[in-house]
Amino acid sequence: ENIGVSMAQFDDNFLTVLRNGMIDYAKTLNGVTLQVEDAQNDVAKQQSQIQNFIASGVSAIIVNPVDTDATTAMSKIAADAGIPLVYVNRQPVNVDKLPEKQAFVASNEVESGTLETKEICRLLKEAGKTEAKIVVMMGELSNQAARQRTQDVHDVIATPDCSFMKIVEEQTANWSRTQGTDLVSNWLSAGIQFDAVVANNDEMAIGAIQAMKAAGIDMKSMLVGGVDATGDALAAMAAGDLDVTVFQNASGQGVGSVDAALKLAKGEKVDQKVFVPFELVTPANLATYQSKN
Amino acid sequence: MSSASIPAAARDRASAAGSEYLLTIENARKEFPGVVALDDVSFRLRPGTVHALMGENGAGKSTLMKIIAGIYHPDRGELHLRGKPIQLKSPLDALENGIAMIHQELNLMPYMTVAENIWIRREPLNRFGLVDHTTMNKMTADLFRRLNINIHPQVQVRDLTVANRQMVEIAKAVSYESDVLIMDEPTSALTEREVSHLFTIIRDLKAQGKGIIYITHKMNELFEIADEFSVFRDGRYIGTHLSSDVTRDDIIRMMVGREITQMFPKEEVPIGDVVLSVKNLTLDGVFRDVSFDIRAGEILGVAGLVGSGRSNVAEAIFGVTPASSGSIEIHGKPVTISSPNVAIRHRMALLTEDRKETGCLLILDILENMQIAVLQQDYVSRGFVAEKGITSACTLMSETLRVKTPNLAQRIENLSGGNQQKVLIGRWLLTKPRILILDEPTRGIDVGAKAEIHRLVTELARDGVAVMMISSEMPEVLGMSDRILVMHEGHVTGILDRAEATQVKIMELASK
Amino acid sequence: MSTNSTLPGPAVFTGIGANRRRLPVEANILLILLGIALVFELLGWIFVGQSFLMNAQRLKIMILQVSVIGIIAVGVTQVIITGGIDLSSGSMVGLTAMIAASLAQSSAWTKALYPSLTDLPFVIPILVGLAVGLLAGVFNGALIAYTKIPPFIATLGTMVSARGLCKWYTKGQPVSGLTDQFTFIGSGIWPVVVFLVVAVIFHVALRYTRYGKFTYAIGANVQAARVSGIDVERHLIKVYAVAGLLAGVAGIVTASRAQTAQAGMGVMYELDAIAAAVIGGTSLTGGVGRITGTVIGTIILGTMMSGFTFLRVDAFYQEIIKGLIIIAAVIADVYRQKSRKT
Amino acid sequence: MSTNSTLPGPAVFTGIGANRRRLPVEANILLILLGIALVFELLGWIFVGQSFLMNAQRLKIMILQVSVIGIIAVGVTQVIITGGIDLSSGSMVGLTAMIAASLAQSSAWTKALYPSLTDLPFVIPILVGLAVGLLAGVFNGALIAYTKIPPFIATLGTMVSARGLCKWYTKGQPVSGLTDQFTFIGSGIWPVVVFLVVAVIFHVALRYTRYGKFTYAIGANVQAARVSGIDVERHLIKVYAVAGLLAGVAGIVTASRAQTAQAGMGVMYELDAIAAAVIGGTSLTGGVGRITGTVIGTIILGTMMSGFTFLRVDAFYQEIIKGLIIIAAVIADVYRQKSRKT
Ligand SMILES: Nc1ncnc2c1ncn2[C@@H]1O[C@H](COP(=O)(O)OP(=O)(O)OP(=O)(O)O)[C@@H](O)[C@H]1O
Ligand SMILES: Nc1ncnc2c1ncn2[C@@H]1O[C@H](COP(=O)(O)OP(=O)(O)OP(=O)(O)O)[C@@H](O)[C@H]1O
Ligand SMILES: [Mg+2]
Ligand SMILES: [Mg+2]
Repeated sequence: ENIGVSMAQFDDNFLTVLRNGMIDYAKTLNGVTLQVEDAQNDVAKQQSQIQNFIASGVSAIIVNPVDTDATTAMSKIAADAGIPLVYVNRQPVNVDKLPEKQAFVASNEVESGTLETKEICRLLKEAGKTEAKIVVMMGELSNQAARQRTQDVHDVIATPDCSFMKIVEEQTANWSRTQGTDLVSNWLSAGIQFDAVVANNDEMAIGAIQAMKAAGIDMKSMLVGGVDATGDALAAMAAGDLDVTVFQNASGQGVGSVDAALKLAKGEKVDQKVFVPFELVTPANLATYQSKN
Repeated sequence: MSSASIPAAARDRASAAGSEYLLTIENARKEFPGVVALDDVSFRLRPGTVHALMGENGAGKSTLMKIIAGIYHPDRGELHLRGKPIQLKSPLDALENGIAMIHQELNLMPYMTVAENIWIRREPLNRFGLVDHTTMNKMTADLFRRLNINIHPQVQVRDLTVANRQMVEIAKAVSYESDVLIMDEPTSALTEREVSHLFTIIRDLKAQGKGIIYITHKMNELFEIADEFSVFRDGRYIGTHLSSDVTRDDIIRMMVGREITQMFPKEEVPIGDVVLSVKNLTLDGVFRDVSFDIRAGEILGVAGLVGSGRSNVAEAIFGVTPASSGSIEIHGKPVTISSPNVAIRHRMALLTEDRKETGCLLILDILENMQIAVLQQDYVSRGFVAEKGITSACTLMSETLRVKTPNLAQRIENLSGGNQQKVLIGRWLLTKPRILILDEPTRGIDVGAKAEIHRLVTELARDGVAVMMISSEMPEVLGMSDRILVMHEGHVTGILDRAEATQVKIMELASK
Repeated sequence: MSTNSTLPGPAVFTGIGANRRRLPVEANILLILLGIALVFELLGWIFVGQSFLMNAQRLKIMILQVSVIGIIAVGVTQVIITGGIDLSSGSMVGLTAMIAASLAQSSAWTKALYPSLTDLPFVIPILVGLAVGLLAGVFNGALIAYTKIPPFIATLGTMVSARGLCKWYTKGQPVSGLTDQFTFIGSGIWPVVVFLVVAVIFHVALRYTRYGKFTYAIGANVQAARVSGIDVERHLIKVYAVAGLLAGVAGIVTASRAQTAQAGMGVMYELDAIAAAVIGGTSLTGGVGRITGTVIGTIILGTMMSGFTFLRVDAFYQEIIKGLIIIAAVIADVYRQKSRKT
Repeated sequence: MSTNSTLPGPAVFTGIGANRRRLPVEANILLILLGIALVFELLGWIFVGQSFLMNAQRLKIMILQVSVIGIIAVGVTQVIITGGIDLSSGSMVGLTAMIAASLAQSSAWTKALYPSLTDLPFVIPILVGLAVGLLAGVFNGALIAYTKIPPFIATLGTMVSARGLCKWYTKGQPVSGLTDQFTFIGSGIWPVVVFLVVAVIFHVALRYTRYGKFTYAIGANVQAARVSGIDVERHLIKVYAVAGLLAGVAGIVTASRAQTAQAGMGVMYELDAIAAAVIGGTSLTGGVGRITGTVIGTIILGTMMSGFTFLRVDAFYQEIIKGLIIIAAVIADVYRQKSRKT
């Protein structure tokens, strides 16, 4: 069986883990080959890749959507060609109206930002704060996950439990560590005071940590949260710099999507939605994850 | 006023010979940053005449013409066309008012056909509003037939020789059927044959009652074609006279403000050993079996019609486009010159014929322009340029060559053509060459500067430099050379000694 | 004009240049395209045991996937012929896609950006999208013509600003739930049709209209164009306006094809479009280029993309190879046209 | 030959040095920088109640955050002066960052790419990184010099290929766990130091060495440069090699500063670097430009970034404004230098 895979992006740490999860899993299966393409964050390119897969006669397609709103058109193309399609990691807009032979395997993005913010909220309370200022570092503005995770922060703060938190700054650092460093340096130079950094991903959180360390801020008294539980993030947590991150079982999603695709290709039934839960990572359970991602 | 030397009667005749002017411009002034190009200049053109403009390089001739052609806007001054005041806002404005101009620099679109170039903006359209190429080509053919020009309308301009491009420019200007036709040094790229062809065209236009303004540095052309002429010096108007009333020397005195005693100060100097020896040099499809020697102190003139391959030979010797076969010896030692870099190391120098394309670093200043060649071997230690040394060398050179500029930090772009040429000559003299190749060294250069360049070449020869001088100006070749090599269609058709050379003999060899 | 001259003279031009018309430039590029396609065909039989070209679906997608690039490239070609460059087209695709889509939302979509402006007839988003592209193009053109800043920088500025506008317009939210009328334009083979229609129009415009002649003239020699009476500034505005308009067309097609618009659409398309034009024989120094060449250049890009997937080339190698092929195609073209240079 | 000629004649030439250098070009750009900074200062007092400039930390970060761009821009400036362009520098930053980092991993990091090559002395990754940059630069230069394809296309090809190599090198995995020795280069104010040292070196090189004179000459008129004996091909290779080398320096600094290397590093840096050079007065048509100008141009970009955060400009507006400021800065420069053009 040949399965075509279109990834939103190759140079993304998290998606790389997911991709490798699929590839490693496929290697353990006999006669399954994956053809993985890089959509380079371009909706149109992704759509074309699907059409190219169809022209090459693959038996199933796995899509990690660039834009979750663009999936309607993709679903239709695959359905018209009668080729099974599995969305992975990012929830397609038409998730409730998926055609036959299509499925969705992912974690629920709403959880990630929520878990992160709630834990920060808890830690702030634990530190005895009755009023806390936080800064939010957003991913790329045109990206779904960035928007959702930022929204999660706002939603958590809107709950009475965590309403003592106040967002003093909210800016984008485009998922990037260097831009994160620069952003936080700029904040610090503007004299902005805060108790916690809530970042949309680990890379920006690490950038923030580097900036704060350079400015001589004691990381013991500062809370920093990210999402992804990347290797660097876990190392930062072990060093006592990063306080919270959220593990998304990337390889689990990869394996799940390949399984679903193979089953669909064989004409078997699968659940249209398969959710792999997010997991909160703190220094307490750090060891469990250091061997994973 | 130097015009005082002209007989009073003649002056009166010049000013009274007709009150009906086609075009007049009064008290024009034009200033460029740092340069006053024109100061209180007036000019009048009669219909049915050829009015020549004379003046040294940088006198402001082209600037005045560009004002009349709507390209520059004068800071001050009034323009009258057929007696009515007029303001020209753009070249289009001028064209629509019957003023066309052939520019000093060629202004053609190389990647378009001859027909497209001529009829740009005036293309014939068919009933769908699309360009009708068939008609356009036919119109071009008609125009060319009328002007007796032999160029295919559908060939791209970049495939034409410089001379043919110039003919296309002339045809284009004529095609506007305008009353005023300005020609800014139209013959600088033409040889005698084409020049006489152009003169036929001009006489025809004159007979149709058009007014022609003709800029040239060639004195004989003035007497041959112009009815009257105006002289400018340093942006000022000097005077207007009928060409039948004056002599060469009168004009030169008006232009330069002093006497030029000797146009070709050729000296007899001891001729030394053979420095450069070229044998059977061939560049496939361009020239064949070119052989000659040049000795120390000798000036070898190279004559021929435009396109005879003279420049190509020079470029081959200098390694710009190396020859495909043949041999070159310097001081008896065979050498392989694969690039100008190598040529310079053999102490050769080449002043190319196209100042703008292969000479000037236009946007850089005079200093940078002058030093660029010598830096290959001198004034540099451990990669660093010896600023002081090179600056004083360039300063001295500029003084020697009398470059007319406020300082060496001027962009060469803003110098007049003649002064640019002097800077480029300076560039090569700094390298202290043993072999100096000059390709049209005085093209577009005024009499004063020309005489200076000639004097300079003479001096170099006296110092033992071997000089090869390509020139399309017969008097220059005859006046300056020890021997004259004549080329025709890529072949050497003869080498004449100074004593036996005459204009007729050269022309015979050049066209056989 | 009076052809009744007094000059004598035979009916001439036998010689100079009579025979100097060359093979059309496109012939070269077509050969390169054929070469690439044949290599894929050959490798296909060897490694995949399939024909690359004998597959209607693949031939369709080969052009379909680059139609949008092609539409932009037609505009960019004209800009490059004038001696300019347009780096803003990718961002403009994103911007027009967002704006057009926001006026093409169906009332069935609960999160419409303008709830009171849903279910509009499809001509409205299209006209607005085109207008936005046109305006942005006029802005580029005016900037370049009147301030004389280099096109590279002017359009780089527009590129950054337009991308910003794009993100600002919906604060990064995608615009979805488009009407069927609107998404029809991007369905099936329609994008290819739009591309080819656009290409034919501007092929004719460049070769057979004054607009075209002026475009070439400006690129070949601005000074000459000016003294020939061409209003260079006005014409440059027109050319950049056309490029903007076509970026608008591309934006509409993109949104319609994806059935959504998002702020990241069209990123880097400008580079692909420029590559397509240059592979197709358009010279970055101006004055040279043809739409037919650009169309072929575009198809070369499409062929490469399909070919890579077909041969199952590892994605990591695709970019590396793509870069090298772009270089190789242009080198091949430079060499085959060497005679043109000297 | 003798320069001490016997030629008589009045000294028409009025002498050197009188006004030898007009107001340096940089004066203009410095004014623009000051203008921008003052606007922020003013708005700062009005809206934030704080000084923008009287803040040592901010002044530091203003330059720190653009040091990498600045390092590339120094190389790109030289390329642009020759009349070329380098679009590949961003990708080359990514590539050298990856390769250098992969040789700078600490043995404490369990997932080192080359487990047998950990804890190497920091000079090794640095030398290798520089070598990679240099090689890529030589490749660019050789391509441009010998095949005569336009620099835009040659470096576009390299840009795409190098980014591909970058992703391929670790299959998209980031390279982390770098040694302290290595990360020291990117810590504190060191990137600024590297930037300024590089700037000073090449300022001197461009103004006072033969290398510099040739660079300007080639940009002003290649043909004339060649006839004047410059080995244009060799010199172009040198210039692109320098640009590549500096992209290598930038890559090392980036990786060291971020304490990691990732395949996406340096994306779009080339455009910022070109913008910095052009804002700084380098002309895209070649022959004109200075490193001092580029340094100021770079700082303008940094000032803008800090200013936006300082004034709490909404992220959505930042890009829009950035694009407009780039355009405005270049327009201002064109106008103030109008006299130079005519
Ligand atoms: N665009 C310009 N910018 C600055 N100075 C200029 C410009 N054009 C001409 N000049 C200056 O104006 C003066 C007159 O130049 P112009 O070209 O009119 O001379 P010319 O009489 O035509 O000389 P030539 O015989 O060499 O063609 C010169 O000093 C020249 O340097
Ligand atoms: N690069 C080239 N490619 C093709 N033909 C060329 C090239 N350069 C020159 N020629 C042709 O070679 C012939 C010789 O040209 P060349 O310029 O050497 O003549 P010339 O005698 O020096 O004339 P001129 O006085 O115009 O310089 C001409 O017919 C010209 O068209
Ligand atoms: Mg003149
Ligand atoms: Mg010649």
